[in-house]
Amino acid sequence: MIEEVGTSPEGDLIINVGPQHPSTHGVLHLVITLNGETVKNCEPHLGYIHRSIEKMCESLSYRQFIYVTSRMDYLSSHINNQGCSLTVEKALQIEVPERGKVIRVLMAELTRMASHLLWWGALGMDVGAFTPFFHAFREREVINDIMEETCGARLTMNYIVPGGVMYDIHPNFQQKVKDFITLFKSKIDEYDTLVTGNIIFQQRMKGVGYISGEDALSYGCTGPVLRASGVKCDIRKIAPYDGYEKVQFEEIIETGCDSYARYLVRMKELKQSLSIIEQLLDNIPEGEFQAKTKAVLKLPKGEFYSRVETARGEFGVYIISEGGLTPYRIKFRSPGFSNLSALHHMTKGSKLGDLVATMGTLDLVIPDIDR
Amino acid sequence: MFSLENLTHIIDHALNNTFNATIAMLIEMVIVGICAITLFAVLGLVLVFMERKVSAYMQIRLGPNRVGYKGLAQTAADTLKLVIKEGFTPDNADKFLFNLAPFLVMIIAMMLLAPIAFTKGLQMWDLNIGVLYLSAVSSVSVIGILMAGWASNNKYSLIGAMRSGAQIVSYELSAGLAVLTMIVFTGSLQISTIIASQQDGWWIFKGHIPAIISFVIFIIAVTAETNRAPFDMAEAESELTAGFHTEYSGMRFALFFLAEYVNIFIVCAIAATIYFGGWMPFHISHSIPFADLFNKGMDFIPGVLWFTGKTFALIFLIMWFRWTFPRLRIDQLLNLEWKYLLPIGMFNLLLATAIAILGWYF
Amino acid sequence: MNISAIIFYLIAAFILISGGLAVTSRKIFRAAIYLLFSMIGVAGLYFWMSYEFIAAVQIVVYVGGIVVLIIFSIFLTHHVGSEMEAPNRMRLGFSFLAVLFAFAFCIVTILKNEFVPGLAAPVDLTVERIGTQMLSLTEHGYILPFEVVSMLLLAAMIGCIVIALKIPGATGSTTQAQS
Amino acid sequence: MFLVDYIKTVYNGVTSLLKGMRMTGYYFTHHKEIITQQYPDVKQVLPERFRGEVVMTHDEKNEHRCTGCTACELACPNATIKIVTKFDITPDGKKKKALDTFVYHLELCTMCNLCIVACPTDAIKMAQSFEHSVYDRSLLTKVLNKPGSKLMEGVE
Repeated sequence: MIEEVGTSPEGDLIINVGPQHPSTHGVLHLVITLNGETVKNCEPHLGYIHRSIEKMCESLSYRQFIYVTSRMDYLSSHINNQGCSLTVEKALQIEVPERGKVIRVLMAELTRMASHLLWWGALGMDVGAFTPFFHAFREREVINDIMEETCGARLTMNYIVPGGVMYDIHPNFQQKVKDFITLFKSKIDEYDTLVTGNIIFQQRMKGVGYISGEDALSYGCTGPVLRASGVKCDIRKIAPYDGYEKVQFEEIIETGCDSYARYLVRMKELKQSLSIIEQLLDNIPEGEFQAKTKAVLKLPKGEFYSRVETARGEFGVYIISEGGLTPYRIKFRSPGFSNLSALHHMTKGSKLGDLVATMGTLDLVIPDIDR
Repeated sequence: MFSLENLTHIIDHALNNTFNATIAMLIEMVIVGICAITLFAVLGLVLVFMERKVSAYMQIRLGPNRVGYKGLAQTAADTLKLVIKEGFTPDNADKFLFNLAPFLVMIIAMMLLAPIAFTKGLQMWDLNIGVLYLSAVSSVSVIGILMAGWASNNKYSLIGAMRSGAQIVSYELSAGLAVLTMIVFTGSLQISTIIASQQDGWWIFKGHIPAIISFVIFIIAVTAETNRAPFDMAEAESELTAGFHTEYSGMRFALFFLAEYVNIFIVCAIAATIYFGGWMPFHISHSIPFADLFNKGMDFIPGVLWFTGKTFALIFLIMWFRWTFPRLRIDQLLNLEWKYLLPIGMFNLLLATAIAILGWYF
Repeated sequence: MNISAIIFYLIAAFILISGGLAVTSRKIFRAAIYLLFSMIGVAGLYFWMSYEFIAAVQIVVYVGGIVVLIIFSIFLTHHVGSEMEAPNRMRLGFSFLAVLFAFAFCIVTILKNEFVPGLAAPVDLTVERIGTQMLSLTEHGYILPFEVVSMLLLAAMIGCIVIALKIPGATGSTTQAQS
Repeated sequence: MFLVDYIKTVYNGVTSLLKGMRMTGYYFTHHKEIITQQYPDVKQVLPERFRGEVVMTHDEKNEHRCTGCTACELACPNATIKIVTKFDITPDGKKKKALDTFVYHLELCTMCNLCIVACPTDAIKMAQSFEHSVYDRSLLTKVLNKPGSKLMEGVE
């Protein structure tokens, strides 16, 4: 219907951005009202890749449903798995061995780095620079190779299981990560030369997609989006899990509230993740990597919730159990959905190019929004 | 110095002796037309391949290396694919204008090839207003884009066309001013005279400060005029999918694509002609000792090589821009023109005039 | 009839046909494009007569300037593909009369004028000569009209700036004030 | 001052752009940094943990280790594995459940590794093959136990 109307009653152009559009990073559909180049309204329409993952999980056992969550936010699949495993462990009161915890944190931080690198490249594409994408993939590929060697897959690893991790780390893991750290440190300045310092990029980012801290809170934004508006919200700090309380890292807070602040938060988080990895890499404790668990997991009757910090923000897993083999109901709180809901607030009155840039800094992963 | 003038004269005489004057002229026109079309196609193929290789190396990739020797036949294969692909016309499109637009763009690109001097004597049309002709005809190419954007009956195309209209019309001013600055030095609009005036050194060296400023402005303005990144607002792919040629496919898309590259070649050829002496070898002023010896030595390299070398170096520069910079926003783009390039260009024109009057150039 | 005349008539026919299409086309964007062709034809005529400078000016001003302006205003006011309504009879009749009158006027002027033959070679119109003539104070100099036209353009530019200027504090129609 | 600021903006902008160009220029001239993998020509060696498809290990006597316990079938979230069992007669005359066919639907498999973890006898493992494309979808349904294979001695 909208396609037929074409113009709003006020004579503004109504344009369907997506579901097939280069800058929506997937099958997101935005209906935008344009007055000249100015975006008057922007309305996201979801549902193009809804796979009813939550419903699917209700028919899967507590070991099985975890692998499905890798397919939600596929860029931080480890962290999703970690969130689910944490909930199951919380319900069954399983204590994960120290080695398992450290491996989990290492993997989660590597995933976060990979995710931020992909975001950085994709943001470059959004603002019209093609080269950063390949430069980001050069480093990301190294992370993926490390993942492949230890976990067996590059993107949807299903490595973290209730009780710990599926295997022990590969013997080469530590050396490879060390090589990666050296490589990354030599390349991170290039990112600043190529993109951050670039005057065109700064002009495209500064003052664009403004959202104040209160607004961001009221929209339920989390992660780098909220931190860029000056609100502390890192789950790794406020409710540490898997031993995050033992590592030294900074929670990055920026007060710019605009796209540039969000950009800076992620770029600084890359360095923080690197420092976490450096702290843990040589101190992986000996011992078991997985707690002894029963072959068949049965959660006690009740409601369980736990949350983790993914690369995009707070990811919550809420399980209602009736005591059976499968969960009665599962609800995922995905960061992308809430962050997307703030999009129309951020882009009202901005230019069409700003809409794309803002969407880029929100770091949307559509399967995460549209489960 | 080796010259192609004799060759063209021989052909001219032979034709005039065989046929009467009118038919000889018509035959010459046909020959020139065929040459222009061939040049158009060859330039398109070469430049597309060059772009792909340049982008690949800047993006730490290998680029096309499968079709033909080191991938040289890649663009030919792509063109073949585009030729045999179905040309698709959307519903409710203005079919006449939709089909006309790519040809208009192509014809204009070919017309612009006319006054380019490839080497001494190898020039299709050495008209006495050469530079003015170039800027006049290139101002028509915006119509092709507007036509394509309007006739597609697609809102992305329409926005793209609007953007490119605003952009090309504004940046034409700066490009024109930059050229004008150099015309103050050369004192002529004719391409051959402009080149001849650089016998004792290229204008970029002889004209020093104003010439360099004008060159920078010219390169920025023509990058915008040819719709290249970082000014590719008309086809900003992350915003408008493909802008004005969203609905084009097959051969008609290929024409837009080739015309874009030929336009790049033309603007770079103009820059090479005005600032770097076209086919003129690197000469130095006679006041410097051993200058004659040096100039003679430089003359051994044929003019075609000098011309293509300079032009392709400038094309490389424009490609370098594209694969390094992010895209500007439309209002920043217009700000850059009206707040920076145009005032600087005008000031520069005054400076150049003053220098020309005082004779402070070499 | 020699080949030169044939080419002349071809260009003239092109101008007339596209001009006729420009006024009869029901689609406004097409009308603008036909007008463009007509203008290009005129420029072609100048080129054929070896008055390159005037031809180039014709293209710069009429094709690159005025037609683009017309197309822009069409973009801002019309929808794609919509046709204009047919003009009413009354208006058609008056237009026809006006055209007839203008045509008769031209014909009479052309027939009355005694064309001086023998000016076969075109005048060598170099840019330098045009430039000096334009700004010379001598008998056939054009300095006065040139300056008057410049003043007119200056006034127009100031007017544009005043219209486009955002008055601080004034609300309402502040959009689209840039560019 | 206005003019100084203006010139400063222009200068800073231009230097930032030139820095970026220097970097891409560096990569343009240094071809050693190229990361392109020329896939069909140069095949990558995949790590042994890489999950390409599920295969069943057979030794040289054409014996496998699968008892047909269906633990993998139960562990699989997508019904990728279907095990058909039969009853063998043991030498002492008893009936014993054994594997008849191990059907594996590659087109349904998500390589989650849960079946491998679940297997009590290490009968199946992940192979490193990844070039699975075929012209017919039915070719993706595989039988993992080789024809005529039987259970290895001593595996319960």
